[in-house]
Parts: sequence; structure tokens; C-alpha cells
Amino acid sequence: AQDITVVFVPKLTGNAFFESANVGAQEFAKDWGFTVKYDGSPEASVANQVTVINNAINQGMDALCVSSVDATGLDDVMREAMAAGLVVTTWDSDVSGDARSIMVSQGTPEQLGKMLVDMLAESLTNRGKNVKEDEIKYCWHYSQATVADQNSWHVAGEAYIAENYPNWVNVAPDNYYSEQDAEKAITVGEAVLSAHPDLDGVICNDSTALPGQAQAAQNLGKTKEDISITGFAAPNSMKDYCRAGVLERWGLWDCQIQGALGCYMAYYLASGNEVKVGDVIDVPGIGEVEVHPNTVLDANAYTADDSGVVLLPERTVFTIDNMDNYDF
Amino acid sequence: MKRNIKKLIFRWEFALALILLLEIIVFGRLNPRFLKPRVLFGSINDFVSICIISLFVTFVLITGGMDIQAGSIVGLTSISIGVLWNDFGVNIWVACILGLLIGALSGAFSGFLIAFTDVQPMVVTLGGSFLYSGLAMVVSNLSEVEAYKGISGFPQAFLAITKGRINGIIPFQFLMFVALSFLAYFLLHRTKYGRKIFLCGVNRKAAEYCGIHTRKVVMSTYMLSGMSAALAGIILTSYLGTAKTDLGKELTMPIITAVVLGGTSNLGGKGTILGTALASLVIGILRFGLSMSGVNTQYLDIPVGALLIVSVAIRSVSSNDRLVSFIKHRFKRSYQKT
Amino acid sequence: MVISNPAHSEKPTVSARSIHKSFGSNEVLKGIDIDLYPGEVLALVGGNGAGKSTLMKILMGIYQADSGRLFVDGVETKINKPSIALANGIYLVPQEPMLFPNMSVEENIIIGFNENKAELRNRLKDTIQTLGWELDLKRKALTLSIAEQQLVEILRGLMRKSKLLIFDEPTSSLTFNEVEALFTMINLLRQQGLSIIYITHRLNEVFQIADRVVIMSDGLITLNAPVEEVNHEILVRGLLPTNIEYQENKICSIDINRECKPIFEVNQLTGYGFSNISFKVYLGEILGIAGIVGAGRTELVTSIFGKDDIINGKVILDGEDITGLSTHEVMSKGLSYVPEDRFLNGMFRISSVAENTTASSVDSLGHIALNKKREKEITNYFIDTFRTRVTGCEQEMGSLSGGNQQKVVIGRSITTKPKLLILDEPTRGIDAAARADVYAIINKLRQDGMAILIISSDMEEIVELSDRVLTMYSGQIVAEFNREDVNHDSLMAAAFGIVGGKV
Amino acid sequence: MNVANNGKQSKLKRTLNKLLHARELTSIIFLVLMFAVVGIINSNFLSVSNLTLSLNSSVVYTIVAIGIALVIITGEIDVSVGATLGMAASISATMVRDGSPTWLAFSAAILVGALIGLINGIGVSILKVPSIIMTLGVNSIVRGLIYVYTDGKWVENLPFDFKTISQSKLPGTGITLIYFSVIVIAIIVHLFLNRTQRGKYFAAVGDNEGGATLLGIPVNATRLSAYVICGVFSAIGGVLYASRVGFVTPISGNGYEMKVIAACVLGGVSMAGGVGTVIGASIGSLIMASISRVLVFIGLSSDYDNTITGCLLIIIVVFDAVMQRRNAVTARHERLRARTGNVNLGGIK
Ligand SMILES: Nc1ncnc2c1ncn2[C@@H]1O[C@H](COP(=O)(O)OP(=O)(O)OP(=O)(O)O)[C@@H](O)[C@H]1O
Ligand SMILES: Nc1ncnc2c1ncn2[C@@H]1O[C@H](COP(=O)(O)OP(=O)(O)OP(=O)(O)O)[C@@H](O)[C@H]1O
Ligand SMILES: [Mg+2]
Ligand SMILES: [Mg+2]
Repeated sequence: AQDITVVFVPKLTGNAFFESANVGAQEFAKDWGFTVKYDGSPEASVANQVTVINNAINQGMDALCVSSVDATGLDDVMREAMAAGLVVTTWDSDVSGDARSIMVSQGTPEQLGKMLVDMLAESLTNRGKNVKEDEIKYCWHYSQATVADQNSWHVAGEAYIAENYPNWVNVAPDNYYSEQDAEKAITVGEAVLSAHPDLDGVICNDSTALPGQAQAAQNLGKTKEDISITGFAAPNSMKDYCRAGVLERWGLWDCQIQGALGCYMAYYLASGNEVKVGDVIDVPGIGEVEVHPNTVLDANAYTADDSGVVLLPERTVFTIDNMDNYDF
Repeated sequence: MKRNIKKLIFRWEFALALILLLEIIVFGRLNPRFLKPRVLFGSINDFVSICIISLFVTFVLITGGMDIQAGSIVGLTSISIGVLWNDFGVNIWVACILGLLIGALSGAFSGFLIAFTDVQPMVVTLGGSFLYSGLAMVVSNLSEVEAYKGISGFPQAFLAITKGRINGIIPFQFLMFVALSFLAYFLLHRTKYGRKIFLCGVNRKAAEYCGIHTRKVVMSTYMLSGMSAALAGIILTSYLGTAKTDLGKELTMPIITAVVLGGTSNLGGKGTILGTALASLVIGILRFGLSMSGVNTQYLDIPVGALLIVSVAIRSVSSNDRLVSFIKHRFKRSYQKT
Repeated sequence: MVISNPAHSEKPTVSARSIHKSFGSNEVLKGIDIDLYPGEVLALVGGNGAGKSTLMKILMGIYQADSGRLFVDGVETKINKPSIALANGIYLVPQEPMLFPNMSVEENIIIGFNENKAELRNRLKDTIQTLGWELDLKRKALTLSIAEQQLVEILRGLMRKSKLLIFDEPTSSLTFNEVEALFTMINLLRQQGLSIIYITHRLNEVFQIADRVVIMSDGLITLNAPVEEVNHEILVRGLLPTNIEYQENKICSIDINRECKPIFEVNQLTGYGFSNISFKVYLGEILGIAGIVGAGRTELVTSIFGKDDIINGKVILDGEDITGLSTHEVMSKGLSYVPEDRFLNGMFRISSVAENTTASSVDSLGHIALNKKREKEITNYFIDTFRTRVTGCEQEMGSLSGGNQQKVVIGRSITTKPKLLILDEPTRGIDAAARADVYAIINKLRQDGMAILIISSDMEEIVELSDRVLTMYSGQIVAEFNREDVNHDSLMAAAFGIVGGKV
Repeated sequence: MNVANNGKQSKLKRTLNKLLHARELTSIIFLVLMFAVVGIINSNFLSVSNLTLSLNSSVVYTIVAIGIALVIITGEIDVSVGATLGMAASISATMVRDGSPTWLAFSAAILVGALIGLINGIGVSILKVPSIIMTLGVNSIVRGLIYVYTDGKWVENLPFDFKTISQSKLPGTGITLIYFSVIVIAIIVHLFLNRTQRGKYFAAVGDNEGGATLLGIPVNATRLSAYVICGVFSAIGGVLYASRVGFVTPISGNGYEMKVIAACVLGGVSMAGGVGTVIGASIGSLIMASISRVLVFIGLSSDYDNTITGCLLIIIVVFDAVMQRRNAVTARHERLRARTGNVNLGGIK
């Protein structure tokens, strides 16, 4: 197929994570020989995404690769897109299984929740805490109660803590939110540290909250020896804090690969190829990927031959030692 | 007759209609798909909430008020309907009616404070916008479904109210908008109530001296705009198939933009429904048309802002005798020189 | 070009030559020539809408003339904004006060001066002392009554060291003694060589203060003569529109039956600004309430009208107790009130004349839908009977001249067919012809059986109109006169609290 | 006469009286009340370090609020301050990231802020576009331009030197130099507005435009300068934001316009124009900036964030409005009551 255009839809534009994914997608697509059109609205909302997708349909695009802000809110419009002959894939954040063909996932909520908790546990251990026995005081700080994936990680993480570290105490079971406002992230971060002087760790599963929380600790003169801060954020935004000794480790997956892969799957299908659950596809420059059934993410998920999940990329934990290998 | 035509041509609504026409022509040339009736009419699905709410926010602005809380009421209504239906087992249609009631109450509460304590409307509705979006969170906590998930799985009949199209072309939303425009037009321009709204906006004290219950009138406009926001909440919930607390949160600025571009004065006393209706279409179609022509969504604010400033500037400059005569003077002089 | 006039040895301070001005298709000034000489007070009179204020605004640079030239001290000057006028020593005390509501009286007066503040304050205190006016300099302007606002505006003008000082109906809300004080001051300024324009509708003021009289009518100057050469008669004739017969408007007294029950009764009423007020009004009667500024008349009637609390006492309208009811209720019981501050409480500036006329009776215009035909009928009826000068019932209220605005507001108040009509300063700013019209209207209304309560600071008016007069002083009724006993002097004395020679 | 009476009052008493009747007092009382209540619930809140942190973290709100207060006092509004802030933050951040000296980045940001302010000012005062429309439009455009300028990317890894600007403390205190400077600016602007001829024009223009024109007050120039100053202050806010946060996202400053407007109103600046002080606006900013911090200390679920912000805002303004009105009515009634029956109050002397 010639001249295929994949519309690559982030939850919102102007966010480091999605911008990096776009960079990756554009670079790979150049090599692969198709066009990626990055289109999203500066405000993350279902209605805005629906508009963007409708526009793609109306413009007669070939394929969509969407990170959905809502688990079900895009289902109808995605089905409409399929009916209009577009290939519909998702990445990062999914819709219902029957409303898309392939999802490129960074992992299940359980995996990511566990990763967050493990990173905290490791940081704590490294500063001499006994994570299995000490009464560890911690809390979560992220963007908003309405953001789907961050919340699902939090829920899964809490479950994991309840199971493995019953001795831990969450000082704020309702969490702290900073609404992707960087300044608010600092203010809330400072308040969290001052209100709970004996806090041991903060998990920031939001790419604005993590640097904000780190800056707050820095403002208060706290280092990784006083408090363990960890979470998800692009490596570039945290390198300085890591060098300054404010935090020890944080994580993410290679969102550039993820974005590129999502677009590739869309392109692959739009070029007339068929993909079934169980197939293994060779992606040039990335490697072989396997299409799993939807149940790898959620046991009750919709299953069908033409709807599956690609689990990639691997998640990375960044520390002072490896962070300079990544530039995004 | 001739005078009437002249009067018509100099009306702002006429200019807006021209702009709308121009948009359709220009975007049609840029991308012929744009002109497909199904596509063109279908585009309203994505901005019908702005159209509907701005019709009634016009009422508020005419009384000299300001309403920046409508967006929050959309979310509050949506989640309330969802929770009522999902967790309290209320029939979906009853839930919708309760939703309208919630919208009306929210509007009435702010309206009450504005009308009875004379606090500046912008501030009260700013507080309202925080309060109602906060309440939406509280309501969503009543549900067993976590806030971030959104409540879905509504009955087919409910979803169908926004899915249908007449002849497969004109979506129901468009009809709703037209019907509501007529309703709003009738209310504002043809009833005694509408007249009182204008009088309150022009000079509230004088309206008091005329025996008009200005407080009730002012309060009622906020109630109406709250109800229209609730209606938009219902439509959005049905259209998206999910009830969420944050639906509509990005609508505030577009609503105000549509109302003021429609010619309503934020000082009160002036404005028309036709103007607002046309302006909301002008903005919606502009955004849609630009997207169809390949402009990235994140840059759409630039042309919309420019349109807003330029059109209003031209209007105010051309109605400013002093500036016009100054410009004419200049022009004449440079003309004579050459 | 140097303009001189053989009658004057000096050069004119300001001159205007063939000034034209139109608003849209309405030609307001049709070629005005005027010279203003130092040390001369020029009285400018003319009907409502003659273009007086417009001409003054052109001198002040608020409006620009469409054509014509202005000369200051013989030099042609383009005055296209007020700051230029000010720089040329021209200052206008506007017809409608334009104070800064949130500033104190003092700030209001001294803002815009470049002088030393302390000096300025002293000068202000001296001026107030000389005038003998009662003004709390610390009060915020928004708490001032319309009369007090006018005092502040006048003070602003007097403080300016200008060459040409324009007063546009400065005394429309003021009573005798404030006017007297102002005139003393103007005389002082005249001696200092200032040139003064004094616009008024009160013709006797012309003879008190002016050196020269100019009559404007329909945008043209129709008379320009030294005051010695004119008399009251000439002025009245010069002011009346040519097509209207002047009728000396003697209000014929009709028989009022004071035996039967009064239509309106106030009993021992006490509120804020007045105390222990009792009076009765009978069908077909015109009751005047006289008093000086601040006597509490407005407070009395606005409290009755539901605008302020009543502390004690009773108000009875046609046998019904209406004490403490809301404005809406009071109106529906049959009481109408024309407020004294037209700008603030009386008119809808950007609405049409029709909308203004029917504003009080919206509820009677159809069931739900507005009956626009009926509205038009009502409006046209009032335009015709009041001889209101409008281009049509769609004209914007704000573009009417003051007098015509007042006619619309009065018209509105009787659209509700009230039993009692209260008029607070009904002819403020109205010209002689319109005044005659208003009087005729009032007369007709009472003949139709309406009871009327008139508050006016113009003693002549009270004398001319009332069947009975009450005078208020410091919130209390100090005297009552029957028609036969009313005269200017007795009223004046009572208004200052002097009854029967004692205070 | 009243004039004479006032003269007799001792100066101290008069100053005290003035202070007691200042509108800012209500705001301060609310602030103190809020802090006290939170302090009772969680005593950590009243620690010196937390209190100084509260002050320090209100710095961005405060500087922007001072700017917007000027515009509001002239009777207009500026909803583009958030976008201006974001633009200035992006520009200064990219410049220092790419190696420009801080002063240059700072100047560039201020220049852009002034330019945006100038455009707003020209639109409002010369082209007579209603200010809400003008600034709404400029807001959209500038927001869009931020995306164009940054290409939607975050500006990260700002040099340490730049970040420390917002962190260096006034010797011997926990207060940052920056906050201290902003307070000095507030005081200077306050003195300018209240003590100088030109400064008083701002309130005059907002109070009664027609009256101001008539007195020869340069209405347009005053409004224009209010917008330019507002743009400059927003831009300063942007640089401080960049320095404080350490990275800049394209949505930086989103929604700040509403928050600083709320701050002004909390501090007693009237949206109708003509009334208010920048000191009040600064206090209002402190309240606004403290709300999210307060919630953390109360330990209430963040789900209630917006509910409580909304309630606080409404309660404070409604309470204040009701009190103000009551005072005005009482004053009026007292004055009127004093008049009745007082035989000496006649006009003639
Ligand atoms: N801004 C305006 N726009 C349109 N028409 C106006 C405007 N100002 C005044 N006019 C018209 O100009 C005419 C003259 O008005 P002007 O105020 O000068 O009269 P005036 O002589 O001062 O009357 P009055 O004695 O009632 O004050 C009136 O017919 C009025 O309707
Ligand atoms: N908003 C207000 N706040 C405080 N005081 C006010 C307010 N409005 C009016 N007043 C007071 O009411 C008085 C009303 O005006 P005025 O002096 O004309 O008295 P009046 O009773 O109307 O006199 P008149 O007998 O001339 O009608 C003012 O002196 C002023 O003290
Ligand atoms: Mg006049
Ligand atoms: Mg009065």
C-alpha cells in the first residue's frame, strides 16, 4: 500500500511522555516509509479525543493509533472508525477490546503497580530500612483522581503492598493530586513533606508530579537519605535531581519504541496484512513481537482472533548509573 | 423596504452569517470532503454542547452577569446520572430528569448568591466552577465504580438519542440545537420574561424602580444556564456512552467566546440569540474546517483567537465615528498626495 | 483671523464659528457662531434638545464638530479632547454629575490638579466656607444625593483657574440658598475676568446673573442680546417652538372633596431620614412637598415605595395598609413613583423609547409572549400626548435630550394607571414648553381622579401646581399651607424651618 | 463643620481608624482564621518553616496578581495573564537552557510580556474591543504560539544557577529574596497608586471613565500602561515560575488567570473597577496559594480539593459583600438619623 497515514493520538499534547513517543514514532516511520500525523488537543478530555478521531475519519485517513483518556468513552467513535474502513489500534491506554484491533501495552496495571512499589522498596532498603518489618510511612502523589492509568497503577500497587508489605502505612489513603500543574506539584510536594515530617517515601506515578515532588524535597533540603521519592517520569526530566542526590531511582518504559510500535502495527494492518492472536511479527529495527490474547491484561477481557495485545517495550528502572544511556 | 435591507446588512448577525458562509466555501475548496452533507452536519456532534450552553449563557451576560461554571455543571450532571442509574438503580430517563434538576439547582444556588448578595458574578461562578467539579468527585465516590473509570453500559435507547440521523445525514444533535435556539429566541426576544432580562441588564436599579423582581430575574438566568449545561451533560453522556466527572471541563472559554462573538455585551443589556447561535457555529466550523484542512488540533486556538479579535475589532472600529473619520481623513490625504 | 466685536473693547476668550454637528441623520447644530468675552456671564437658554449641551461638549472637546472653527484668545485651536480644552483654560461643569463614586468628595475635587496638595486643600476649604455649603469631604461620592453631587461638580469648576467656565444646568436640583451662594461666587469670578457660560431652564436666574442672553433653538442661535434688552416675555416667546401656542398654564383648581376618605394616608411614619410624618392626600388633589436639599423628602417617598425600611407608623393606600411592602407590591396596589435621579434609577439608556415607556407595565403586555403591537400603541400614545421629540419609538433613550427623557419616564409611571402618583423633581432639566406640557399632563391626570404628590426644589413650581403644600425640614413636617395661603416667601421661610418667626 | 472636626482628631487615631476600616483587614482576618484553624488540626502547619514556605510559594501568584490588579482597578480584565506567564516561562527557560545569561533571558521574557500587554492595551483602549474579548483572543493566540515556539516539548534541565535564583534566602530568614523583592514591588506599586497624581488616575479611570475623560485624565494611556505593566509582571511571574519549578511545560500557567482574579477579589479588588489595592491582591494571593497546601495539612481527601476551594472562595466573598453592605446601610442610616430633628442643620449659616 502506498502513502499510508497513521493518525497518532496522544491523551494530550505538550506532555513529555507523549511528545517523546511522537519523536520515536516519527523517526521510525521515516525509515518504514509511511506518514505519522500527530494530532491531539492540549487538554486531556474524552470529548476532545472524539473530535480528533472524527476529524481523522472525515479526512479519510488510513489508520489510528490512540492513547485513550477513558476506558470506554472512545468505544463508539473507534467502532465508527473501523466501520469507515480505518485500522484502529491503541497504545499506552486502552479502550474496550472489541473497539480496536491491536493494543501496544507497556504492561499490565499489576506489573506497573508492582514496579512502582518495588522501586520504593529498593530505595528504602538502600538507605537502611527494613522494608519487611519497619513501619514504613508512604503516600501517593499524582495528577488527578480521574486519570485512568495512573489510578489503575495506584490500585494495583496498593493491592501489592497489602499483600507483601502489610507493615507499611499509607499516611494519605486518598492520595495527593497536583493536576499536572508543575507549580502545584511543588506546593503540594512541600506540604506533604512538612505535614508528615516522618514520611519515608512518596510514589509519584505522574510525570509532572515526580519532578515537582523532587524539587519540593530539594527546596526543603531533603535528599535521598531523608526520603525516598520514586515514580514514573521521562529520564531527562529527572537526571538533575538524581545527580543532586534528591532521588535514587525512578522508572519508565521506552515510550519512543512504544509509540513507534503502535504506529507500525496500524501501518502493518492498513497495508493489507492480517494479524491473529498468536502471530509473531518481525518489526524492522525493533525485533520480533508476539500478539497475545487480550486476557493478558485483564482476565475478563473480550477475546477474538483479530483483537490482541503486544507487550512491549520492557520497563526500565533509571539510576545514576544508567540514566545517561537514555535521551528522551 | 430598502431601509430594512440596509438595516439587515448592517446587523452583526449578518456579518456572522457571511463569515460562516465564507468558511464553508473556503474549507470546501481546501478539502472537498468537508462539503459532504453527512460530514458537514455531523461535525456539530463534536461541539453541540458549546452551542447549547452558550445560548443560555447569553441570558446571563445580558443581565450583566458572567457564567464560568457551566462546564463544571456538565460534569456534575453526567456523573450524577451515571451514579443514579448505575448504583441507585434509577431508571435512566428519571435519572436524566434528576440531572436537569441538579443542573438547575446548581445554577440557582450561584444565581441566588449573585442576585441576593451582589457579589460579582464572575467570582461566584468561579467559586461555583470549583465547587461543582468538586461535588462531581464527591458524587463519583458514592459509586462502586472508581472515579477514573467512568460509568458506562447505558441502555441502548439512551445512547440512541445522540446517534440517530435524519436521512442518515442530519444528526439529532443538530435538531436539538435548532429547537433550543428557537426556544431561547422565543424566551429572550418574544416574552415578557425576556424583556425583563434586558431591562435588568441595562439598568438594574431602574428595573427595580419599575417594580421588576430583578433578583428573581437575575437568579433565573443562572438557573437556565445551569439547566442547559445539564442538558449538554446528558447529551455528552449519551454521545460518549460514559458518565465522567470531568466532562465539559474545557468548555468554559469556548462558551464565553461564542457568546461575546455573537455580539452580546459583557456589560449587559445587549445581545441576541441569533448572534450567539451563529457565532457558536462559526467557531465550531472554523475549528472543524481547519482540522479538515490538516491543521493540527493544538494550533487551532491561534486562528480562533485571531478571528475573535479581528472581527470584534473591525466591528468596534467601524462603529466608532471618531476612528472612522480619522482613517478616512488619513486615507483622503494620502490619496490626494499621490 | 482676529474676531472683535465693537461692543467689547477686549478680544473674546473663546470664539466659535459656524459649528455644525450631526448625530447620524439628526442635525443638532446648524452653524453656531458665538463669542465669549472675559468678565462676562452669558446665559444660554433653549428648549430641550436645542443642542446646548452638544455645543458645550464641543467646546470641551468631548465631541468634535463636523465642521466649523474654534478660537482661543484669537488663535485657531483644534480641541479634540478634553485635555486640550483644559490646557486652554476651558472647563465644563456637566449637566449630569460625573463623579468618581468610590472616591471621597475631597479626592473627587482635587484629582487632576497639579498644585501642591496642602495648598489645594486650603483653597478648597476656603471656597466651601465662602459658599457656606454643607459638605462632608470624607464621604464617598456614591453616598451623595443628586443635589450633593451637583454641589461637588460645581466646586470642581470653581476650583479650576480657568478662562472659560461653563455651567450646564448646575442648579437643576438645587434650592434657593445654594443657588444664591453659587451666584455670589460667579460674580466674584466675573470680577476676576473669567468668561462664564451659564445654561439654565429657570428664566428668572437669567436676569439674576447674566450679562448677555443667547437663545438656541433647533441648533441655531435665534437671539443674542445684552440682558438689559430682553425681558421675561421675550425670552418665553423666543423659546417656544413656533408652531405651538403659548398658554399661560394656570392650573385650574377643581373641587376636592376632603370629607370623604383620603385615597392615601400616612400616619406617624418614621424611617431613616424622616420622623413622625402624617398627611393625607385626597382624590384629584395635588399635594406638594417643599423643602431644601436634604430635608428628607426623597427618603420619605422612597421608603413608602419599598426602597428602605420603615421604623414605625402606617401607610394606607385606598384603604389598604401598604406599610413595608416591596416595591413590586406597592406598585401593584396602585402607587407610582418617578425617581429624582433619572440616570441612576429612572432610565434604561441603551434601550428604546418603547422599552422605556412600558418598563413598568411589562406584565400587562400579553400573557407570556410580548404584545409588541400593544407596546407600540402605548408608546405612540405617550409620544403624542407628551409631544416627546423622538425620531420614533425605536430611538435609543440615551440619545434623547434630558427633557424628553424625563417625559418618557413620567409617561412610564402612568402606564400602570396608579391611584397615587409621586413625582420627585418632575421637571428637573425640563424646558419651558415641556414644563407646560408636563403641567398640563399633571392637570389632566388629577382631573381623571388621580392623586398626585409632588416633590420639588423649585418653589415656583410648587406654588403653581399644588392644591396644598407641606414643607419638610430636617425630616419633619414643619408647616402646611392651603392653596390660598401659599406664596413663595412663606414657603421659603418654612423650608428653612422658620415657622411663625421662630426656629 | 466636619472639616474642622477632622482636623482635631489626632493623627494616630485617624491612622488607626483608617486601618480598621481598610478592606484588606477582612482578608487578613480570613487568612489568620484559616491558618489558625488548620494549625489547630495539625500543629505542624504553624511551624516557622512551613509558614515561610507558604509565603515563598505564593510568589508567582502574587506578582501576577499585582499586575492584573492594576488592570482590574482600571475597570478592565485580562484573562491572558496565564498564557503570558507560560510564554515568558518558555522563552526564558529555553534561553537559559541554551546557554544565554540569566539577565538576557529575563529581559527577553519581559520584552515579550510587555509586547503582549501592549497588544492587549491597544486592542482595549484604542480599538475599543471589550477587554474580555480582546484578552480571551490573545490568550488563545499566545497559548497556541507556545506550542509553536516549544514544538510542544518540555523545557527541561535548566541550569542550577537559574534554579537557585528562586531559592536564595534573605540572610537570617527563611524568606526568599524573590518573595521579598515582590513584596517591595507591591509596596512601591501601592505607593504609586495611592500617593501620586498619575497613580490615582488608575482608580479614577476604573471608577468613571466619562468623568475621567472630562477632567483631562489620559484614559487611554492609563489603560494601556496598566496592560503593559500587567504583561511585564506576568512575564516576571513566568521567569520566577521557570526558576521555581525547574522545567517548563507548554501548559504552564494554564488556569492561572482565574486563580489570580480570584486572589484579587479575595483581597478586596472590585471587578467593577475603581476599588482595591495591590496589597489586598497580595494577601488574596497568599490565601489562594495556601489552599492546596492547607488541604494537605487538614488531611482531607484530595477529592475534596475543588469542593473546598470553591466553598472557601464563595464564603469569603459572600461574607465580605454582606458585611460591606451592612456597614454601608448602617452608615447611611446613621447619617440620615442624625439629620432628622437636628434644627441646626439648615443650609444657611
Ligand atoms: N450621543 C448622541 N447621539 C445621538 N444623538 C444625540 C447625542 N447627544 C445628543 N443627541 C441629540 O442631540 C440633540 C441635542 O441634545 P443636547 O443634549 O445638546 O440638548 P440640550 O439643548 O442640552 O437639551 P437639554 O436642555 O434637554 O439638556 C438632541 O436631539 C439629542 O437627541
Ligand atoms: N447610597 C447611599 N449611602 C448613604 N447615604 C445615602 C445614599 N444615598 C443617599 N444617601 C443620603 O441620602 C440623602 C438623600 O439626598 P438629599 O440630600 O437630596 O435628601 P432628600 O431627602 O432627598 O432631600 P430632598 O428633600 O431634597 O429630596 C443624602 O444626603 C445622603 O446622605
Ligand atoms: Mg443639555
Ligand atoms: Mg430629593
